[in-house]
Amino acid sequence: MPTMNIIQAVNDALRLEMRRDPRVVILGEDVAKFGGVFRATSGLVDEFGPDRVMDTPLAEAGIIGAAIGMALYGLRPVPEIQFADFIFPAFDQIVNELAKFRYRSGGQYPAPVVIRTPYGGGIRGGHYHSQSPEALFIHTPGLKVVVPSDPYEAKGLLLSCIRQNDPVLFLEPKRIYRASKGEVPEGDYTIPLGKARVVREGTQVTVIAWGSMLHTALEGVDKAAELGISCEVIDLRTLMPFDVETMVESVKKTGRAVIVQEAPRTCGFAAELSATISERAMAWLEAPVERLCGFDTPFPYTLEHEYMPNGDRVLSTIQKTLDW
Amino acid sequence: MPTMNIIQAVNDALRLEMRRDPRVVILGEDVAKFGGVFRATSGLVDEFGPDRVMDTPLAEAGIIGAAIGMALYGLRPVPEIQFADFIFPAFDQIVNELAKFRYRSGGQYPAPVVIRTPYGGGIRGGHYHSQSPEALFIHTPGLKVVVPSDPYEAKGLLLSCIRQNDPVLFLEPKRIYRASKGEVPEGDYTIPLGKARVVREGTQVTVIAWGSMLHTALEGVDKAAELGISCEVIDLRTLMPFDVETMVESVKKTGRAVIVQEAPRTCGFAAELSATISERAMAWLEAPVERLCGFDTPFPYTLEHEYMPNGDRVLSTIQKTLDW
Amino acid sequence: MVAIAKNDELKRVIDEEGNVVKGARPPDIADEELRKIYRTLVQVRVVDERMMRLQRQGRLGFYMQSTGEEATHLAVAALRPSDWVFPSYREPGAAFYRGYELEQFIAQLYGNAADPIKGRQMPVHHSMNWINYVSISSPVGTQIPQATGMAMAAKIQGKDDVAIVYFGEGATSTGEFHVGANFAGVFKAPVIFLCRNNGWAISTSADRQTAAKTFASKAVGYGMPGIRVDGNDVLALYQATADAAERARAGDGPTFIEALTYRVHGHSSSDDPSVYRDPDEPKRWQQADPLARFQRYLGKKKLWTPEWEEALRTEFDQAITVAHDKVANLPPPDVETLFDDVFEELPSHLREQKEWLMAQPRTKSPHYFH
Amino acid sequence: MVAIAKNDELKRVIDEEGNVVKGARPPDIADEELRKIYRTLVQVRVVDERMMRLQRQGRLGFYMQSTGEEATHLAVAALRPSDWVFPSYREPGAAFYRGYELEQFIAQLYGNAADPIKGRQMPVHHSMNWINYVSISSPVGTQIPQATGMAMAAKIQGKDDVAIVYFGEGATSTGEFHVGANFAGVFKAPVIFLCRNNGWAISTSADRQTAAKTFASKAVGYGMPGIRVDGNDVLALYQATADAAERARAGDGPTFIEALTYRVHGHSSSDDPSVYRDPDEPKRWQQADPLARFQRYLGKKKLWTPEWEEALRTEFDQAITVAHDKVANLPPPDVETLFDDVFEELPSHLREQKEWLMAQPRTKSPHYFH
Ligand SMILES: Cc1ncc(C[n+]2csc(CCOP(=O)(O)OP(=O)(O)O)c2C)c(N)n1
Ligand SMILES: Cc1ncc(C[n+]2csc(CCOP(=O)(O)OP(=O)(O)O)c2C)c(N)n1
Ligand SMILES: [Mg+2]
Ligand SMILES: [Mg+2]
Repeated sequence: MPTMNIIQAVNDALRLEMRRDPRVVILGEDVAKFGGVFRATSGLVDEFGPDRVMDTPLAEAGIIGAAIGMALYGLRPVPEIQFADFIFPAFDQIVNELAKFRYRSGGQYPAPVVIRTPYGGGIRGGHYHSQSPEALFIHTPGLKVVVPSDPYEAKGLLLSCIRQNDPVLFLEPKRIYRASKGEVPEGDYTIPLGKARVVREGTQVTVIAWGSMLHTALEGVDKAAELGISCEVIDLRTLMPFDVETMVESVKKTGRAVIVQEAPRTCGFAAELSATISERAMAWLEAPVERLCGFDTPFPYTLEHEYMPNGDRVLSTIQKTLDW
Repeated sequence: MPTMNIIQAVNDALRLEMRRDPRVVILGEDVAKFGGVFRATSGLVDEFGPDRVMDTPLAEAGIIGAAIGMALYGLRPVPEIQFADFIFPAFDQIVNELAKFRYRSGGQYPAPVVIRTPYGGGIRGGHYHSQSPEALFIHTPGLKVVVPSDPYEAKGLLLSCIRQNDPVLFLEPKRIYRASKGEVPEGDYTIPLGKARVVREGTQVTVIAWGSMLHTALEGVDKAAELGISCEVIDLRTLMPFDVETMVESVKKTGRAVIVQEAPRTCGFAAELSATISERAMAWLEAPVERLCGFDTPFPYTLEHEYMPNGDRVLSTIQKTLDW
Repeated sequence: MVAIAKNDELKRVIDEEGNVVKGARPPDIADEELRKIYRTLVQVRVVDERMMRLQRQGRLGFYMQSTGEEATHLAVAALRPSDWVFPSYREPGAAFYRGYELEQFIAQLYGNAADPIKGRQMPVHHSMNWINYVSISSPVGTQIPQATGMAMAAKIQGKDDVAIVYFGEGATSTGEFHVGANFAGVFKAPVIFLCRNNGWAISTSADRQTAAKTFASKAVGYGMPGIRVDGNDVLALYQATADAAERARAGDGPTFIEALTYRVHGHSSSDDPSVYRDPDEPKRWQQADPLARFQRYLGKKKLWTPEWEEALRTEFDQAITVAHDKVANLPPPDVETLFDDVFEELPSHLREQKEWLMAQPRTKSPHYFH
Repeated sequence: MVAIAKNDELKRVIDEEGNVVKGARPPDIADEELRKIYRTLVQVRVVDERMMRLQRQGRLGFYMQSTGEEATHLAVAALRPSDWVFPSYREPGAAFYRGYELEQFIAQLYGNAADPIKGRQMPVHHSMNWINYVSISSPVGTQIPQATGMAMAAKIQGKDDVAIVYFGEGATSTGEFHVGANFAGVFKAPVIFLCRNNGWAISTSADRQTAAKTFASKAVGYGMPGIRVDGNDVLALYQATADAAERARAGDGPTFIEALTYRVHGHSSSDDPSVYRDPDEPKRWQQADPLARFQRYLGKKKLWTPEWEEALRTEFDQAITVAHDKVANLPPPDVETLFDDVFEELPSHLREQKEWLMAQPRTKSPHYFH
């Protein structure tokens, strides 16, 4: 099996699916000859031509609006938004149009658009190249939200997304785009949406994360293990619809939960997870569910290392739940 | 004291502040001669002229973008977005620009813009005239979010908003625009931001709501009272920054909490409140915090009465926490 | 800018009296088709009147009339049934022309069990995928880049379908219009931008939307032809649309058509135009009435008679009554359906929410069944 | 569309040799001012080279050069210091001209304790309210409606301040450009739209942004004059800006200026243009170099000598070294400052988060202090 990083795995998934399904097209800023600023679509225009890999004018609302029209007509567009921070000009097209098309038409017009976009901090991008806006889309009925945490996951999840019939926001954790490497099968495989993954089994605390924070969580869990603390680690991977059962079952077993989220704390997805766990596992909880999150400030430039959750903080949060 | 409805109270606040402070200007679609589709700015153009009450082209991004520029220059713009559902074309200007201006400029450029917009369901508006998007803005660092629940609150809170120096989203619950009536002092008074209001004291369950849901909550609480159940009711009124203390103190007293939210459940503001209460009052909780919310579907047209929380459901949710 | 302006650059085929104007040649349309076009114009007029009455009686929650603008709807007559329509809320004639049934139309307004979109949207937000009439959205302008995308897709797939997208002059102020038109120019997408300049966007007059001399002139910025058509002249609209479709199918890209017309009534049933415009303004419109003009033209061609008019109106009146009787008292959609179509399949959180709701006592709509 | 096109409609004052072109008249600018303009052009060139070197050495996280486009920065020379600049990320010359100090400039790039914006943003996202140079944002085009709003505010208050807003040709594709320009037309806002058409938006060439013949032609759609200026001719830019400012102050509203220039280097320090464009293309630019042209012009007027050039470059080189030495090794902003300026006052949730963070062990930046 070849070893790939996440960018290569995404590229591999796109290439594979474009070969398999002529309806799949890519559009976005700088996605053709340049292959995207992170090179995730590198080489695709050479193989599939400019009709299927389209450099667009600089307008995210145009990219998503056009992708919707294409999907209505029967294509399978996979638009790229250059950074998640630049998705907001397309926000209306996403939350008022894409998300509601099937519903508002009484099922007549599904719009299977898979929006790929790099997100998250840790690359010295300041607040316009670092945001983690997942909560905004999870709160929008009609969208699925998927976040891979390594190359194997990236390929298998992306293939699943393109093959199902609902709109998806596919958030790629750019901090680990190249840093996360692993074996990725050649050819076809899919990972089902809506199912979390137990990355590590443990008994005392359930640690829940997604995307690049999974790796941060694991750092903290490793430190905890050195202190003899046994943690179960869950990679949510599909944030909408999310896998309540796997998470709640784990917490019922461990009695404690820590959620690690990079986005600002208030009204983030961790709040939903915390509320859900408390609602469903209160009788099993031996301490309040803890959230370790980004602060409620815009993402900073120089101090990003102080802003983001890290392994030490994961450890101290784990300890806090144990000491409660 | 004159009796007013919420529209009249908003109009009164705007008129008062425009008389007091020549920097206050209004802009939006149909706000001048027409006085806004809900007539909240009625008559203002006659008194203050078209330079201070401006009908704009149909472009929310233009309304907010221009308001930001005006604020940087020293004005106090109070733009109106015709319905909260139409705020999304301006989403980038709000979350990436308005919210971050002070921070990103190191404090050089505050942008005190107060965005007024009617929101929420119950007026047979279907999903494009009914949405409750507060969570999206609460999750955005740098914005304040304020929701009045009656005419007195509307006037006092709006005056506070225009006089402070941070950007505010002022969400007006349009279902009770005319239905909520009450005495409103003539002339000047303000209600401090960031402070919740205990609307009713009680001992067994704390019920938390804002905007039109406060009235729904009270309906349920009245029914509960008939059954001998004593509820404390809190009107949050400022959702960002919200008053943790008042809420948590109440729950410590009652041991139970019900949050009533009109927006879709998943990742809504109720999740944040639930998580916060559990984090801070777990030892006092005798049942999980309950959320009564809108469903995770787009807001429907015909079935809106089945979609929205109502008094009976508030009652049954209160009973559920008591039966736990 | 004034609506219904006399303007040299305004393309016309027939004048107010129904005479072919000097230098113009009527498009080559079979008599039966001419009569079908007129039929549809009358249908819109009659339907609008009846529905507005129902709204005023409190039976419909909301309604929007097209009076004065009906001719713009018939641009679709110059297209193939396989071409796609991206409508705004004010072109029911384009749907009727394509065979949208009155029963379905009325059921949509009631949002009841027979509503093709299951009561999901406000009145006048139709959707009919069986006639390529795309689901209507309230947010102004959002359909514009979508139409461009559909047209790009047709081109990519080597099909010669075109898209026509309808919007008001107010919509040209949105960012969506700009990005949709700009993409269309760049990708030479086979799309026709049909701007109904009816003079008003709710209370805002057209000259507050832009300082451009005409809306058609905006086409320059997108590298496409922009033409200005008398929007009350159905033949001029037909010709302009046919030409645009031909260009589009030939690979020459998009066209912008400004149809100068007039919004005779309020913006919607919720509006009261007397607050913001001269009540005499609509009266001046009378002479421009697209129905009267086309009627005169047809009369001269012996394709119209007062008897036919009478018959037509009676036919529609009765058809409306029949359709209305059939659907108006149907029950609302089943409560269970609230959770359908959010996704293709029901995820577990929605299944739980559905179960919870079904276990609640049913509530009555304060609005249903008056 | 090709950048650096010879085009009849292109406004020029001097040609490549520094001669005044036929029919043109150089604007009336005092010698000292001409030299200040040239100084600033050189400053940008020298600063860009030095900063890029620091970036390549791994000392700066990111940098963006303006080489080839410096003349566009000096449009501000035609304005008053009290006028407002809404920049994009590629006009440092407009700031230097207004007195932005090298120390502050470099501290911003380092995002350290001396950074006027407290390390909040990436390099090149300056903000200097003391010279009316508005905080730079990464999202393309967002500053455009803001500039219009500021200009509307000045007009409302009866002041004669104008706004100039800079953006690339790529930005004209955004919805923000459209709404900002359209508002400006409607409200006759005293704002100058300065579009730097440098041929590229990252890897996307200008002809992929629009099918319009020129970017200047987009002005038609907003009812404002659109002029196309040789963007490498600093005097032409000066004159166009002065004219636009005069119109604006006279109440005649906005102007759109397309400045045709060229992006000589990559988009930013993260870019590698060899992937997407002919490596010979930048060479063809040499003859159009705005510095060389203006230098020749000044030479003919005896306002420039090789010695002065030498002295200037040495002066800036040394000034950069001095400024760099002074600020490059300053510590990062205090961790506490992370929570300042979200709001005017620190609300309780941020106070708690701050207290929590201060109680954590300090972490080291993987990037700070190489
Ligand atoms: C994005 C957005 N903003 C505001 C509205 C409220 N609104 C509905 S229709 C309308 C006016 C539209 O005018 P125009 O485009 O000229 O179409 P017309 O109604 O004249 O057919 C407005 C402002 C909306 N629906 N969407
Ligand atoms: C809304 C948005 N989308 C995408 C980007 C990524 N991006 C940064 S600069 C740029 C190209 C800008 O080109 P242009 O406007 O011509 O300015 P130039 O860089 O040539 O000066 C792009 C696509 C962004 N910053 N903002
Ligand atoms: Mg109109
Ligand atoms: Mg450029």
